[in-house]
Amino acid sequence: GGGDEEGADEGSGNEGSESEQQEGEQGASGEQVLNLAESAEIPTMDSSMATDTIAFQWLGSTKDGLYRLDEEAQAEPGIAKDHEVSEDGTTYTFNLREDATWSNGDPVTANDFVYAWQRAVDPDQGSEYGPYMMSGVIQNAEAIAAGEMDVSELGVTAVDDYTLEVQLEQATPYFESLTAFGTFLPLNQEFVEEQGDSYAQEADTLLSNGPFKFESWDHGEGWTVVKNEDYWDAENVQLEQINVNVVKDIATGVNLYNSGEIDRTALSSEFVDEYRSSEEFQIKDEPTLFYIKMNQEDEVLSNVNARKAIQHAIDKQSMTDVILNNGSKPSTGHMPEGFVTHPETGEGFREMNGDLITSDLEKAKEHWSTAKEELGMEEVELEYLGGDTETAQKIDAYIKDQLEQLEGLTVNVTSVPFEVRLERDTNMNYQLQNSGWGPDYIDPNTFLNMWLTDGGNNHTGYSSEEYDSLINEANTDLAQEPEARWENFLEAEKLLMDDAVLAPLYQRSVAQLQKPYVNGVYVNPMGADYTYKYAYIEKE
Amino acid sequence: MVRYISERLVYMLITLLLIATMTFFLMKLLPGTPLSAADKLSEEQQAIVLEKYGLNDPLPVQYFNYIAGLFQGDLGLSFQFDNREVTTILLERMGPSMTLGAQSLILGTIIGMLLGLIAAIYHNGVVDYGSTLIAVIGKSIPSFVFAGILQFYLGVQWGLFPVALWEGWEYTVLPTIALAIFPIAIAARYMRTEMLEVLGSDFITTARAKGVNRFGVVFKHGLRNAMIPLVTIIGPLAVSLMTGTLVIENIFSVPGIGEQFVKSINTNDYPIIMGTTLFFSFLFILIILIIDLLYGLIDPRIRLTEGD
Amino acid sequence: MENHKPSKDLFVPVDREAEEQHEIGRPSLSFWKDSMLRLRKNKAAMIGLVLLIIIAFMAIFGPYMNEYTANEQDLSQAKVPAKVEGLGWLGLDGTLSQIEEGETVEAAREDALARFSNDEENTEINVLNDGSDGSQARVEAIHDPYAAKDINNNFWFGTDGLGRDQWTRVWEGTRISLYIALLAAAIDMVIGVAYGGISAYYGGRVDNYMQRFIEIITGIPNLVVVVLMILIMDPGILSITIALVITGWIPMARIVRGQVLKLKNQEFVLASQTLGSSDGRVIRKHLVPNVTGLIIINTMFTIPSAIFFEAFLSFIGLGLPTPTASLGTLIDEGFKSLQIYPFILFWPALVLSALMIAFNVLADGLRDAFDPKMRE
Amino acid sequence: MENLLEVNNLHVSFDTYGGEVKAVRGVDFSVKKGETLAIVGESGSGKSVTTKALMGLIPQPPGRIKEGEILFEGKDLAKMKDKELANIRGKDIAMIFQDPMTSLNPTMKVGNQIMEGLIKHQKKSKSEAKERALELLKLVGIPNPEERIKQYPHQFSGGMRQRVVIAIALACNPKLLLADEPTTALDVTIQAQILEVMKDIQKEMDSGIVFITHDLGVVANVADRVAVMYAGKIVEIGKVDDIFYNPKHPYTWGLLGSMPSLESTEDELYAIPGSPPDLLNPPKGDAFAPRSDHAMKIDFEQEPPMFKVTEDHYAATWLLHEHAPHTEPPKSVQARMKGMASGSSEGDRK
Amino acid sequence: MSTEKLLEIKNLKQHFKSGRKGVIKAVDGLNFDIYKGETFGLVGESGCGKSTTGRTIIRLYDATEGEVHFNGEDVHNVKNKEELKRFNREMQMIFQDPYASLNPRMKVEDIIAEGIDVHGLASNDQERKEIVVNLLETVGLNEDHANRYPHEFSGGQRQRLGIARALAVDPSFIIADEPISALDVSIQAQVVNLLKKLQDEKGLTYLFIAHDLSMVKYISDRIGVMYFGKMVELTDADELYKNPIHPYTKSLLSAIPLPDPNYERTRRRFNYDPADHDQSEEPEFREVRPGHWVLCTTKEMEQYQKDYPVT
Ligand SMILES: Nc1ncnc2c1ncn2[C@@H]1O[C@H](COP(=O)(O)OP(=O)(O)OP(=O)(O)O)[C@@H](O)[C@H]1O
Ligand SMILES: Nc1ncnc2c1ncn2[C@@H]1O[C@H](COP(=O)(O)OP(=O)(O)OP(=O)(O)O)[C@@H](O)[C@H]1O
Ligand SMILES: [Mg+2]
Ligand SMILES: [Mg+2]
Repeated sequence: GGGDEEGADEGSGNEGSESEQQEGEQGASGEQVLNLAESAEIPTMDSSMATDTIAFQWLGSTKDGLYRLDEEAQAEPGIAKDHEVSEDGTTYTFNLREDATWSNGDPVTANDFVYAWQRAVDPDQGSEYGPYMMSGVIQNAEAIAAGEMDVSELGVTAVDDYTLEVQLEQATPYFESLTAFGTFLPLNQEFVEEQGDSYAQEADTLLSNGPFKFESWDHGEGWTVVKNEDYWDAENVQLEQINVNVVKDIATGVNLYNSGEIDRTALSSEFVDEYRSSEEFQIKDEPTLFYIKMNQEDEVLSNVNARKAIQHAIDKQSMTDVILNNGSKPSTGHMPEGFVTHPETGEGFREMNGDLITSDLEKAKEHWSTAKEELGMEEVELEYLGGDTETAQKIDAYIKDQLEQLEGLTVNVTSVPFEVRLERDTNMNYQLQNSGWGPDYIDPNTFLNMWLTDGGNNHTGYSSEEYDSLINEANTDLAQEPEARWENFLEAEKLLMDDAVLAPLYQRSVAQLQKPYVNGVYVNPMGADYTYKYAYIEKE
Repeated sequence: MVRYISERLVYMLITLLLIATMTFFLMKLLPGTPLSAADKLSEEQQAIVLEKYGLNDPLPVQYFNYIAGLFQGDLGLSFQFDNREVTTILLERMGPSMTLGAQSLILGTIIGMLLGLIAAIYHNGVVDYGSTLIAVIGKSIPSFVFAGILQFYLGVQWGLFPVALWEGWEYTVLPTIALAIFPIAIAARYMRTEMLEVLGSDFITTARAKGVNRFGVVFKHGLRNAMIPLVTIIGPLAVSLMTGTLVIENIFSVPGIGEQFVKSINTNDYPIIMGTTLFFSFLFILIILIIDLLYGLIDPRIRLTEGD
Repeated sequence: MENHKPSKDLFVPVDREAEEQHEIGRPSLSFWKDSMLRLRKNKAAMIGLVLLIIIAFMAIFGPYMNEYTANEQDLSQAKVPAKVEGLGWLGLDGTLSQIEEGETVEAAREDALARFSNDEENTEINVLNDGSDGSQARVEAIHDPYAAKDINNNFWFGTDGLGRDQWTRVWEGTRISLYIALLAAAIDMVIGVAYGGISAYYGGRVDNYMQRFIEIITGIPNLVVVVLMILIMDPGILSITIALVITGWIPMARIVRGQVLKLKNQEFVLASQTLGSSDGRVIRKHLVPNVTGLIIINTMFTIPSAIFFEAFLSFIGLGLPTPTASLGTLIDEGFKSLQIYPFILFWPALVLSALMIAFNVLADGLRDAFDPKMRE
Repeated sequence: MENLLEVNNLHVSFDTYGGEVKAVRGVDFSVKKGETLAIVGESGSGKSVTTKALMGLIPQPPGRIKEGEILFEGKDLAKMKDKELANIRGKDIAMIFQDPMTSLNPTMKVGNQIMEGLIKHQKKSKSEAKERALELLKLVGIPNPEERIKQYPHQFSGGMRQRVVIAIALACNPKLLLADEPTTALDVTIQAQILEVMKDIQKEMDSGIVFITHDLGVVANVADRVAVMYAGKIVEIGKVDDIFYNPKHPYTWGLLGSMPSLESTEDELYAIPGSPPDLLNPPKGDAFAPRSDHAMKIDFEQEPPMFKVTEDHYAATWLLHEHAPHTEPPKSVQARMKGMASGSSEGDRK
Repeated sequence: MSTEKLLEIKNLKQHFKSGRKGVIKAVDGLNFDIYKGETFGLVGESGCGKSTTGRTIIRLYDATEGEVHFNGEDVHNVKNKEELKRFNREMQMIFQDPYASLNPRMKVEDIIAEGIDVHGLASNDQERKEIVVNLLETVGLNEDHANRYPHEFSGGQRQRLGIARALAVDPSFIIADEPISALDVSIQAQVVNLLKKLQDEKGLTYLFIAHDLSMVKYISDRIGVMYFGKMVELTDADELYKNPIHPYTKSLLSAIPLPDPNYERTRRRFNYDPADHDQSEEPEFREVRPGHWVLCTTKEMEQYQKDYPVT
């Protein structure tokens, strides 16, 4: 996940079925066939190039990395049996299993990882996630990505076929969970190079080493994966086949679900009303946060009271209950609920830090009048940059209305496509901005490090020495001391809220319908949304 | 004839080139980057990635490269679908759109023409008002509303046809009907007006004076003449049906080109936007050419080799 | 042969007055009056006109007819259907109903209740078929969201997902849609008439180049042009209007050109030229008045297409930015809940359809009225 | 000889926005085999409507035959259904229209247009019909019929098109030919050719012809008898010589007087003043009275009956009434009557 | 009729482009003069270039080649706007189609006053109205008609309006392009009489274009016969009818039906075949007899002179 866009929720997980024929053969007889729908075509099956959830979903279903995430989002062995970490936490040595093979029969070796990771940071490859995920983590990744060093200098070496050694820039406590991420999946060098430009373009130009393998891929229409019999853990895979169709419209998804063509579909808030009391209704929580970014280089928003007013002015409960109506929760800080827990006590981050920002119109108004005084303004006009999706527009209309409860404030909403918003964000060409973020690995750092003075995603003009030192300390000196590190993060979040860098809105959930006979699907907080490896169908 | 067509083709090429140029520069005005994870990357990193796509070159160089590519039939590589050739994507997506477009065009014009014919024959009668009403309604109700209703009733409630998806001929039924409404309305209107006009013309009186009966008058003498103006609007209609179907494509989950186009716009996938634009334009010009040739078939007065 | 015996004194010659010979019996009618007379006799067109006037009136005054404003939200009043005092019999009683079938009455009742969040208090259950005849049991649940949400006032068109008054929003949306459409049509008209007129009047090479230009422009499908324009400009009423105009003027230019080409060789134009009239005079006095009818007709057809196109743009997410209401954005919003809260879609769709029908029949009527060929 | 066609008291009206247009208001005439009856009269006087009514080709609505019978070989066409009429049209009665440019279907090959009637009425096979079509084209003087039969109307010149129209009309050897201004749109030279073709054919087939025109020269050329129409009525009818050399109705005088003869002197032409009456509200009495130099009081009160001049010469004008003052035709007409009746003045022309 | 030349036309050519390469030689080298106060008739079959000749003279078209001298000045060389306007006042045109020649959206008053407006001939509305009423009366209509629209008039009345419009600028020369062809026989005489009356009263000169030869003969002093863009014969009206020389003229005359049954019964028609001409040289327009011009070769001229009937 990452820069998230509200509205991506519209249907990320609609499901569809394969042709009638197959249904006759398998679906109806209660065989292990899962029919799903996705809201968009798979953009790429090249793990170096993948950037979005759908790609990571199906990379994750067809490939095993060093580790994968288990039901509790903890790393479980994939290609790696186990690993050792050096004293200083900068050298990881992974022991790979020897029974893993590619679907063409080649063994999966340490070199496959070396090749894949090097490829991901190779500027000639043009990967976006490679440099992002590896820079500052794996040794020399940053320099290589910038074209200043040869790829062979990357801190990853195949000691032998089944031993992989990774050299980190510094101790990275969450590195283990990173290895489950799509960008770190292995690539069969020989095959990839043989396919050249057509690698991963079609079902037959890609290889699988995971629970499923591609059987067919009709671009734009859908694809089918079937159980990979050569998978090292094939005995634990029960599903025979997953049919996926591209379904863009929520109503269509619901109609398909009701006519039995797909086994799961996402619901928009309108449909939730209709299906809320259904047994098939479920809410999938996600650790994705939405919040308002405030540009501190702006005259008005440089005033901390103005920002605080905005933080408190919005009735978030009504927003999640009525507009989103999909189980999303108001967020009160900058760490999702149920995402990370204290390394010792297991207590949740959110619970420990409590509700930092609550809806409180009175407080907001107080801050606002102070702000107006300080600024010497009576009338304030702010531009609010929002997304152009249906949900985003509704939310934005609501927020406009809510913020305008602050006397003298006029909010003008500009709805722009995601790409445009990103560009204006980068150029800090905005005043208020509706933004979202999902984790890239399971560690508080993924939410907090972006507000560093030079954080790649800060773009708010926020710069606090105190904050910077808290985060930097956590990632260097305290990297090996989980508890102290945890404290730093708690501190940092409070500071972030106190400095009113952003106004939290909500933590997203997805409402969906899922047929009762679908079992064993794990929901992941990062990377692939679902794990189907252990899924099975159980019809009466 | 051959000369005429080849002249037209040359002209078409020039037009396409101009269109390519225009869209190319328009594209450069679009805000945003084509990168899908731009928020993750520092500016330097973005620059490196853009380098790979040649987007850091000076504009004239980019333009020259693009046009040069065009002449080799190379529309470039897509950004959102890494490494996939625009040409391949267009070819894949064209199929369903064309199928739906063609089906609905044929269905729509035939039904519409029949409606219009009946209305013209029973001028000012109940049938006339009825068919005019259908035509007006067809023009007035947004196709997506109609599509939603079709899907819900014919698909979900009564189970007559597949609700959505694209897996066989029966899957084309609902979207085709939804799309056909507009051509039905248009064709019916045109047919009625033209037929009435033709029926009032002298040669129809001549035919009747020969003893040709009503049926013969309408079908043997009237139809072909009344169709001439209809042919003119079929061109743009065909193009809009084959390209502008994205709403229907979305609702029925059809992997078509219209939907792809809007997606590309949302992701700043320049090569696909340009490729699609060019392709649409090509289609448009080609259809116009075909229509002009058709004209010659329907109306013998138009000789393509004569005059200009 | 008849056998008349008329009296003899009738056989005296009468003097004719020279004047009499050139008398015209019927009252003088200008072209416009004549056309308007014809239009008035066209029932469908008159209905269209009345409908249009009503809609226009409502677009102007509708939003002020109740105390709500278009953007005022109250989430606690969201998604209630229309309720009008005294019009309950029309279905405007502010209730929702759901019919469910089930194996038993109880099962059906449960399903039906579930639809309304099991709010038994405000839901009335009618058993339509208790299933005793062996068929499925059918139960109708009638839910009163006004009671459930403790709303005391009435919303004439109900409320939307943010609890905004649909009545106000629909008429405001109508106003904006009409505004966009009229503006686009007006600009189309100005550009189209000027372009087509100049192209045809000056003819020759000028015409040739201008026509080639049109061909190229039309070569790009207008969806593409419009979408690109909207992306390049900031979204808003003006940019949508401009986007509509970018290709919208072409049909007008074509029509005017065709007409002017025909007219400029008409003898009355030649006559004016032989009298030494300047080009300007010829255009003003002879060409423009004679294409006016066509221009009006074409404009009448442009307006509904523009309204439609705006709706379409909203539907594909390129419409007006939130929270501005236009018929397009309202329909787009409503469409999402078509299956659950059809009333949110119903009102804007109804107004849009009525508007489209009104414009179309009126335009048809005008065409018949102006077209001398249709004169009977 | 027996009448091929007899029209009695024919009334045709059109219902328009403005009211009822009484286009034909009681017309009687007859046509015999081999005879040509010319109908003249000014524009709008109801000539075309009369002929269309004969064929049942009045557009309905707005038109309708209000009254009267049309006896063709004894059968009343006015009472026939469209289906029955369709069997007579083109077979027994054929029609030639005014405008050769518009009366052929532009999208149908000329040959097919000729063959259509043959296949329908004479149940000919395609090849037989084609034979006959070729014959017909030759008959009307179109060179190269084998080529021409495959062409479309736009490939023909105006004169040739009119010949095709005639060929279509003649295809089934009709007993009665209705020609509605068949040469008005043509050049004099071509007109002359067409008239010759028509006369030749009439001689051959012995058909009756109703020939509508407002060109008195053409009338003089083709007609055996002439009917003069004014405002929906026949105001004078008689043998061609009667009409030209002994006209009785002031309208006929006006018509004749307004044509300069090649000899005519410098004096003014006789012009009928004013303009035709509005058929929406036809005037009371004699419709021509308001424009007549010889109008009498009675003309404005009572409609004149048909007065008999000779056995086959009738005129509807009160001037023929015994009480009427003696009235001479205008000078220019008299001169013409005299000059022409003698037949001498043209002697020296080549 | 004087012998003063009002109009001299020298080698007038008007070619139209047709399609990419085709050229229609609508008028192809005309030479003739029109004298002050006369009526010059121009006849010929449809499409032979009569209207084009008229329109080129009045500068509706720019001549491809040749000169048109009006009162000694070359009309087609005037570039100055004021000069042009002067010509526009001197030379006027009456059109063929009474329905197409009046702007249906204008009131009669404005139609007739157009020339007055363009040339600023009236100082105020009152005067303008007076002139219009005067003109209406001149053409036999009355004041009431001024506020009506053209569609309320019959063909003959419309043609009168057209004449009134032309008269408004007080021209000395009027080109009448088939002014009566579209009219009813009974109305034709009205218009012809009116034209003659105006000529007498105002000393107008007419170029009268028609294909109805009997009318042309009646109204014209001299007549030119055109065939395919060329003048084939030109002479006095009577002379032309009595002694037509060019075979095309003969054929044309022989084809005219006359309203005289006796004559019609005996009339014989001649066919004209251009191929019968002497092909040995380019024909030229020659004066076969004094005042009688024919397009012929030298050989033909001799022949024509020999055949000319001695009177
Ligand atoms: N379809 C119609 N609707 C209304 N009025 C009609 C219709 N057809 C003919 N008329 C009227 O009937 C009258 C007679 O028309 P008709 O065509 O018979 O005249 P005509 O003598 O043939 O004239 P022309 O010489 O111009 O052909 C006219 O006043 C005309 O306006
Ligand atoms: N503006 C034009 N462009 C091209 N060709 C033209 C134009 N005007 C006239 N012609 C052609 O020039 C030729 C002469 O036309 P013109 O109108 O002068 O003939 P006309 O003798 O007046 O015929 P009619 O008796 O039918 O009025 C015709 O072949 C015509 O098609
Ligand atoms: Mg007629
Ligand atoms: Mg002409």
